[in-house]
Amino acid sequence: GSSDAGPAGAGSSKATGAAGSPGSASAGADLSGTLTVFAAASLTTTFTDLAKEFETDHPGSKIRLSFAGSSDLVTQISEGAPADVFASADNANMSKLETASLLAAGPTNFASNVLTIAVPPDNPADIGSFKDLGRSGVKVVVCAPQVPCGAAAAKVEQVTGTEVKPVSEESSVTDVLGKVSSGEADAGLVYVTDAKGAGNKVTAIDFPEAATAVNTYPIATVAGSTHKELAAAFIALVTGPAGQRVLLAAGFGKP
Amino acid sequence: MSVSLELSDKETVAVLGPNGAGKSTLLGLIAGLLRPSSGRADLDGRVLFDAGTHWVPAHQRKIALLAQEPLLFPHLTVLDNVAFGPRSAGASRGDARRAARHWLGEVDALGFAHRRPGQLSGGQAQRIAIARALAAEPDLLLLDEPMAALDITVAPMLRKLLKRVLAGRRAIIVTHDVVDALVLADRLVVLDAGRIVEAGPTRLVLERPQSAFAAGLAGLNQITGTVTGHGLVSEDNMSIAGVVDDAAVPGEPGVAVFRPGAVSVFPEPVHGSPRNTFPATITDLEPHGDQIRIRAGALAADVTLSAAADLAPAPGSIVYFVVKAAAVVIYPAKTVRNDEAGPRP
Amino acid sequence: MSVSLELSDKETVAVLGPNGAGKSTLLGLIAGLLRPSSGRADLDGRVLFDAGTHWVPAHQRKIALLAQEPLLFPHLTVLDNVAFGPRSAGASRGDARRAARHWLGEVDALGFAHRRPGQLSGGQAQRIAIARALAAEPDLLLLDEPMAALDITVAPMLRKLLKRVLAGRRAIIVTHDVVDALVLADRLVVLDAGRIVEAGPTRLVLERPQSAFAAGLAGLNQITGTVTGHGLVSEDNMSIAGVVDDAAVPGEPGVAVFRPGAVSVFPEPVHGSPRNTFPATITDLEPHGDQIRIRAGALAADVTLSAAADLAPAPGSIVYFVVKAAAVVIYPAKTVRNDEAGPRP
Amino acid sequence: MHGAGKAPAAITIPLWIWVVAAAGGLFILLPLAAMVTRVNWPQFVPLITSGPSLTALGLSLRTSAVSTVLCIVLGVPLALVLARGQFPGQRLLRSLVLLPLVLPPVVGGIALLYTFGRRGLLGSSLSVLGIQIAFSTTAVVLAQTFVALPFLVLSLEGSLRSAGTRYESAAATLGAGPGTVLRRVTLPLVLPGLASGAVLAFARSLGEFGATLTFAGSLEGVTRTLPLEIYLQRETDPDTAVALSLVLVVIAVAIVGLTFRRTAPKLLNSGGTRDA
Amino acid sequence: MHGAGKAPAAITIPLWIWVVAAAGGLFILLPLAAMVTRVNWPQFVPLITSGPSLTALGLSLRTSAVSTVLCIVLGVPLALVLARGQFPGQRLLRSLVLLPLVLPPVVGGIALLYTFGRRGLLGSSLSVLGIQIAFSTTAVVLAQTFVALPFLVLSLEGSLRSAGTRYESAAATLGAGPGTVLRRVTLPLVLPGLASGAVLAFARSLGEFGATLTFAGSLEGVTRTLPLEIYLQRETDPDTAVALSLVLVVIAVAIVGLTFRRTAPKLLNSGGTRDA
Ligand SMILES: Nc1ncnc2c1ncn2[C@@H]1O[C@H](COP(=O)(O)OP(=O)(O)OP(=O)(O)O)[C@@H](O)[C@H]1O
Ligand SMILES: Nc1ncnc2c1ncn2[C@@H]1O[C@H](COP(=O)(O)OP(=O)(O)OP(=O)(O)O)[C@@H](O)[C@H]1O
Ligand code: MOO
Ligand SMILES: [Mg+2]
Ligand SMILES: [Mg+2]
Repeated sequence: GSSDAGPAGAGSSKATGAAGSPGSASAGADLSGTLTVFAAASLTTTFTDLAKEFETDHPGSKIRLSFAGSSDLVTQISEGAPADVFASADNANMSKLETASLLAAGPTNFASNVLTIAVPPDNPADIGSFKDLGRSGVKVVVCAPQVPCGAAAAKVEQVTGTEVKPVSEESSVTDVLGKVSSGEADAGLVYVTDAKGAGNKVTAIDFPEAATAVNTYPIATVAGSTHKELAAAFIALVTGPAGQRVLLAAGFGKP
Repeated sequence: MSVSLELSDKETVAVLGPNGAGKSTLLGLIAGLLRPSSGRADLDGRVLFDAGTHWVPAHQRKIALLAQEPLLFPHLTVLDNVAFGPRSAGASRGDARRAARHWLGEVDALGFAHRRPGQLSGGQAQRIAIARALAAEPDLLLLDEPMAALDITVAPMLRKLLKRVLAGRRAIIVTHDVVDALVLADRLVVLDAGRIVEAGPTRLVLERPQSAFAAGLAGLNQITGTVTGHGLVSEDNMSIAGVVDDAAVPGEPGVAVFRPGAVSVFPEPVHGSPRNTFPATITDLEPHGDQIRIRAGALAADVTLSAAADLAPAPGSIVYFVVKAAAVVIYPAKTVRNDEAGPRP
Repeated sequence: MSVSLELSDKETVAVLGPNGAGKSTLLGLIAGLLRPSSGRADLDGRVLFDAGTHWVPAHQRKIALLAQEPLLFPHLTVLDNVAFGPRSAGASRGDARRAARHWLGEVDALGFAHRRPGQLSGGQAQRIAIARALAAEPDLLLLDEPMAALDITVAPMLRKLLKRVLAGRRAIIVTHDVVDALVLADRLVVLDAGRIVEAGPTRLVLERPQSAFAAGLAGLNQITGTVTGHGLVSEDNMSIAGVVDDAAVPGEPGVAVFRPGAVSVFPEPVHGSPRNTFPATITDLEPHGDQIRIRAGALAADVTLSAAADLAPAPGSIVYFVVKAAAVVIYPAKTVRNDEAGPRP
Repeated sequence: MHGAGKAPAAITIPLWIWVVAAAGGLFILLPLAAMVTRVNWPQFVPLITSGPSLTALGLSLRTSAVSTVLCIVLGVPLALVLARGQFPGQRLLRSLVLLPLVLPPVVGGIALLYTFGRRGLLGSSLSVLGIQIAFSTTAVVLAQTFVALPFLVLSLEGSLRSAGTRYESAAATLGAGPGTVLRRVTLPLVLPGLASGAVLAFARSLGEFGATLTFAGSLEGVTRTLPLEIYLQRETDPDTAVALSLVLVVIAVAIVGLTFRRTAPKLLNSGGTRDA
Repeated sequence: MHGAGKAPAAITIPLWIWVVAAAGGLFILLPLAAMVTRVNWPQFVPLITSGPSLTALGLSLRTSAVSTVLCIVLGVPLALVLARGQFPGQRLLRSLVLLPLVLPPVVGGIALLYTFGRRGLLGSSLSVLGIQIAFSTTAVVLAQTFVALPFLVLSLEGSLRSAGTRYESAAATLGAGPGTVLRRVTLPLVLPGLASGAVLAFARSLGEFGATLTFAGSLEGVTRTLPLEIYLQRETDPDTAVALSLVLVVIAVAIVGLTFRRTAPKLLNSGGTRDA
């Protein structure tokens, strides 16, 4: 739903637009300070880049990034972590905060991600399609159903009717990727962005059924943030053209 | 344990007794390292403890305890070890070191001032420990077998030192060595099973021991019985001729003592000038200085190595102990009172 | 260290010497617990070690070592401790226990068979340790001060036991006690600074000590000099009257010895029957058995406690040592050969 | 002076020491108490007896038992060599044995992966032999052994050193060969040290998380031990996670407490309890 | 017999013990070697000197130093009380102090969060005072202290027990009060044990990961210590992760090795090195 992005998106284009304009003096003064952004681990590279860009756009501002699994971040925010902005890898975790009234405003979806099959560069099990993951003797690693990437994998399995017998159900996509890039597993179900981020350590084999389990990334300002303006500006950057460009380059899809 | 002991100022009392008699326990109680379940103690009018109500911790008692091991603090130099007491009493570093130098001088150990305890021999360390205890200027000095862990070659030197520093000082010295008592103490207390069994001026106790234990300490053969005109009749009806003390009244209980060294041993009965001959069944042989002590029940005889080699004594064989009447001293038996441990009049 | 020592079958040799002489080191080398950098040893024709080339580990030597501490295995019963040797030699559990019972019987300790070592006194434990060593049926038994850690009250009993079990057995016993040597050994070796300084049949060495060290061991005053017709002239030109041995040739080097106990001490010069009077400056006082040993340089006199109390001897004061000519023995000096430690002919 | 009966007057500890010690004790106690307050008590029993919980608990107990055995098998010789041997590199070996104690377990897991993994140092040789370690329960055991080994080795080494070699020398002069000495003297003598070392190794194995996750993966009944289950449940079911954490704490306290009931901890205790 | 010179004939260790010990040593050594083979050596220096790496390393060193100090402050009294005191619950306290040693750090982190977090046991009181602990560098220090405290306490307790109380008694009879005894006798006597305890606490702090991630989060320069940086980089930049892991290993080996250079590890060594 890109329509969800409406109000925040509008705000953001104003802010980004203002950054270069001479009338930005007062806005710039407002936009100083340190913004703490809690982001899902899969956003490490993109958000690090975007934070730099933001700091350049808004001199006097500083972005502090904390990366961990989305649910870790939810726990931490619930326990009082000083987050201004939370970017989750799925809606489930974001809604935990929403139900707990820990969001300042409703979340905005800013990206999507789909699964891909990551295999070691030499593709030892000769994987070509999702069906191949069901072959016996193929060592497949997936995320546990409790975590977003695992939920997506289960959905794809259901749609394709392929029963995957994983050798391990990891609790984070990082661990899946680690098992594949180290050559331990023949294949793993990871997000496109993860495969891309791993560079030549893994080869991604996209499969059409991935579209049945699109994972959406929402972002929101956390209740109790003392830098709401700055938070809004950062969310605007992420959801705006500049952010989208960086995210797309990393393999994310449109929200 | 149950002990009642009073010390006058400047008096040194020796405490002797068998292993486990409670000597160390007594010192521990006085020093404040053990907590008694009952009883009381005071020092110059200060109550040290009064079971249940009063308890002065060790560091407030002004009672120093010197044990078998010198226990010099290994991380401090000799000088700082000796300065420890004055420092703890609040003296400045300089004053404390000055005092320490004085006391090191007293024990002829100024030369070691800057050594670490690890660089000292056992005897040297014990000398420093004495200086350290004295430097704390205690109202009472306790010594628990201060020479027991030392080599036979250094003990005499330390004994001399102690003789010097204990003169005119209030101290209690626990020892297993009667010579220590003789050389160092004014008064002697014999402890056994937590009780005082004999007490009195050192020489008197050692020369006229009343209890078998004290006789053993003094290294004397002792026979108790009834005084006769020219000797004593023992409880098992044996006659002993000896030098009868003037105070001994015939018919009254008396004690006869003689040195094992005064006893000659013969394989057969002999007849001659010595007046006392006791047939004896050897029960034990043990080394005794450079002689061999032949034990036959309660009596003992010391013979030289070569005499022993000739005699070839073996436990179980029967020999004859012969002692001249002139070597036997007979004196009256006194009833030992357990409280008789007051200061010398 | 450099020691050459031969033992005949069934011979017990006592090794004496000051602290650090190398006695324990010698036993360690023989037992295989220390590895020598040079030298060789063999036992009944078996080479034990030959530096660099041969090295038989301890467990293959059939040499048992009994030390000061009994070192009974705390997790095994007394019976299994004694059965340890036979078991290690390959005996079945039943046979080993039978052997253990036999040896426990030998040391009168069958009653303890099912106790743990923790439930034994020091003397009992050492008895079990002897049984354990014997049960291993060693070709050679080494004893390193087996009684040093024991109470004076249990040592004599253990000495009796050792006398029985060492009879007709090849053994080396290290001791600091001359009485052990006298009672237990056929031959005596005196070690000092890793070398043999004196060796020979036990009694001979103790009665006619050649070295000052052996004289000290035997507890004798020793003066060396030149034999004269009726005595000896010392190196510092003092005349000593004494009983001259037939073998002593006037004009040849000789040795005079007398017991400290034979010396009387007087505060002033005396004139009377005793023929030898030495003015002496007291250097030291030490306890000695139930007497006090007064040392004046190399000479010593033993006096009783009461004599000492009367004399009030103090280091530095001048006294007169008096000894009867009849108490002085004079015999020829021999050149001590360091290799003279062969078996008795 | 007159005294009867006695008790050692314990060395006086300054009052402020007690106060700070209490603060230190609270610092460890409070977090545990806090966890207890978060437990959903009405649901406690159902939570910890659910299928996955019991499976994970069973797996944890089994793998920890096996890795404790492995720690004993590898650790006893290591401790012997460190305590009794004299060889070049002894110090370095001791440092290395200490290493897993202070290495982040995730790094340990990576290192194990690089060794026993399919592409690892030994992995290819093992593959040829048909041995696949990764994703198997064996991998869990290896990870646990890696982190728990130092506890056993160093505990036992301490005991061996304090036991000294005198009993062993005595046994040798009685004719016992090295094997007999080891079996009948050395090991029985250090049994208490070995026992507490083994208990600590077991407890550490039970708690092992990072290395297992990295090296062995997480599959129910095969590699998902209790700590991994807790980590996973935290995502969706914090109540279960907290309940299981508490189970783990109770097991650890019980094991550690029971073993050290009678003595001070041998592992970290130099020189027994004889204080004069 | 004729002998000259001597050396103790070391207790013979059966051959198979050496073999198994070598296997045990390799079991720990190989994973480290494997990691070394994976290091991208040409890029090694740039990798470990990148901004985030240096920031993380600096943060790790600083927080570990502070938590070591905190361990000393809390641990010395705890050790004193455990070794010298006589009070009910002493055994329980010792079990509790051992607990963080065997607790999965993530569980420890949760427990800390439940205590010092905003909604935690103490958190609300602290909030009122304007103190926010969780997710600050303070939280990192607390997490490290929590896991490292047992190392210091138990090492020191062992030293205190083996030192005995005789010197302290001697000092007391010389007139030294409890404070003086502590300062001038007890602490100097156990200084070696305290030093090795502190080193191990420092090393353990340096390696702490799970509790930090859970309780302190992962903010660059604030809470992202070296192990967290490694964890984060593992995903996108394994080369950096491996290089940093190696740095951590080298620091740990260096610290542990340097401290225990002259003596056997005091922490786990009961009774000094006197073996007869
Ligand atoms: N550490 C201890 N624990 C329990 N009982 C002890 C302890 N030390 C001594 N005792 C007991 O207290 C009693 C008195 O012992 P104490 O040490 O005071 O005797 P002692 O006369 O000093 O003996 P020794 O001559 O051996 O030094 C003895 O019965 C002994 O068994
Ligand atoms: N553990 C040791 N380390 C180094 N040198 C030692 C050791 N033990 C003894 N020595 C040295 O070896 C020499 C011989 O010592 P050994 O123990 O054999 O003497 P000893 O005659 O048995 O003495 P003691 O009568 O004291 O038992 C001495 O010079 C001593 O200093
Ligand atoms: O919250 Mo994630 O990005 O699935 O680890
Ligand atoms: Mg005593
Ligand atoms: Mg010796």
